[in-house]
Amino acid sequence: MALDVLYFAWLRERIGQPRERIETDAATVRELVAQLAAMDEWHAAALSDLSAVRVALDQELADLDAPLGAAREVAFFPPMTGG
Amino acid sequence: MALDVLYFAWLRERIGQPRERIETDAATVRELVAQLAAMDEWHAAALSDLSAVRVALDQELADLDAPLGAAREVAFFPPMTGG
Amino acid sequence: MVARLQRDAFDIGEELRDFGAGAGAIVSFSGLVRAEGGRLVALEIEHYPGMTEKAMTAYGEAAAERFGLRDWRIIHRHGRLEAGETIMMVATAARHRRAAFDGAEYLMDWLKSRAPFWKREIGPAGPGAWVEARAEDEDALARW
Amino acid sequence: MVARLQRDAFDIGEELRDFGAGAGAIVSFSGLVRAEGGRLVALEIEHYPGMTEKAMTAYGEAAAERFGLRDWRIIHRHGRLEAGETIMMVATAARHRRAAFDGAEYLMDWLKSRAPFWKREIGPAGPGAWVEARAEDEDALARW
Repeated sequence: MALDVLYFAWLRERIGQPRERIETDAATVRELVAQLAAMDEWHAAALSDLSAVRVALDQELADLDAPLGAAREVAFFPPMTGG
Repeated sequence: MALDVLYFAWLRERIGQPRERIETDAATVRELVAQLAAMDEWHAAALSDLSAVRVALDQELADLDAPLGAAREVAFFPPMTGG
Repeated sequence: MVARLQRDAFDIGEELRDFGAGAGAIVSFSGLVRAEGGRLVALEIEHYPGMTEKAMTAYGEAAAERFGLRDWRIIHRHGRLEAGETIMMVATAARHRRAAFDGAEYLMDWLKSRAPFWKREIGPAGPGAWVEARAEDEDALARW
Repeated sequence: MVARLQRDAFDIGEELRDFGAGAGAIVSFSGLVRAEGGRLVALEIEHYPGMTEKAMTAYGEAAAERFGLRDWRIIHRHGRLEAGETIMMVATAARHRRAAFDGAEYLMDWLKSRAPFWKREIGPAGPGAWVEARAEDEDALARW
């Protein structure tokens, strides 16, 4: 299936783009991360420490082990620092 | 010694005046209360339930058993309800 | 660092303008006269001239020291206040939000139970009962 | 019941005017860009268009239900904000002060750690580090 993958803050900077369209068979977020990290060194570096990465599936916060299900948009970003 | 005695809120209303000057030999607030309560039925009624009465000596909150010391102004009032 | 007792209305926006410059976190509280479904037309607020101003300043200074406030402001009105009017406000400024919130709550807990103010309800038929102190206001002091 | 995301400055006095009519207690919090002794010139605030607005509304509604708020308001800015500027505010209105304070603190704890905003420091020499999440902000969520 095709997914829109979005990056924010330093993840966006390290990967070098704010979003990309990915063709994937991944069943979970973690499998998608493995696929992305294998693409090139920038993805690998940005996604190397998953303790510093948060995930949203279709704009809802999700775990790394969440199934991708019918999600159309997956976002990766650092812990939030609003307010 | 001579003291200014002030009353606020419903104590002022029951006693019928906001302040009076009292000549007293009382050593503590409690002794002063006994003297005041003996003056007439209005003082007696206002000061009958001391659990509902708060005291200030020279504009500082004090206990019923506090010594009057050199205080020049004693105030009696109900529990505060500001804010 | 302002403690102000006054009869007139004040504008909370004006009071907060430039308040706490340099701080990261500002908290304000304001208390309003509730109509209580029409039972209440106004409140009459009595105070103890001299002692009330001193208490407001003392609690402000105590909060500033305890919570490291950069600035604080307490404004309390007296006299007759109609339903919907603002009775009082406190504002605190601190580096982080925890201190600003704690400082404001501390000030409110002290003002409610220890500052010499007394409220009387005024209903459609005229002056009514003096507002009684609430046990939970007294209890709120215990946590500090 | 307003959640608003915007680039432009807002006036807290205007936001609080007529806010919470009929309530007895109003609390506001505002967060400002600290200069950090000159180390910081500005903050750049990034957000996730779509998700950020949804999160702001969801936390506002959750606070209203949990604390019985009469009204609530969340305003958060994005883009470049100079030192001293106001980044965001929350306001809550309730019958009594406890609910208004709790509602505002709950909203702040959620917004700080769960709403999709990221801050980057801009110093005299240009863009610097992304602000790291603070452990105490995460811990603050545990009490709710």
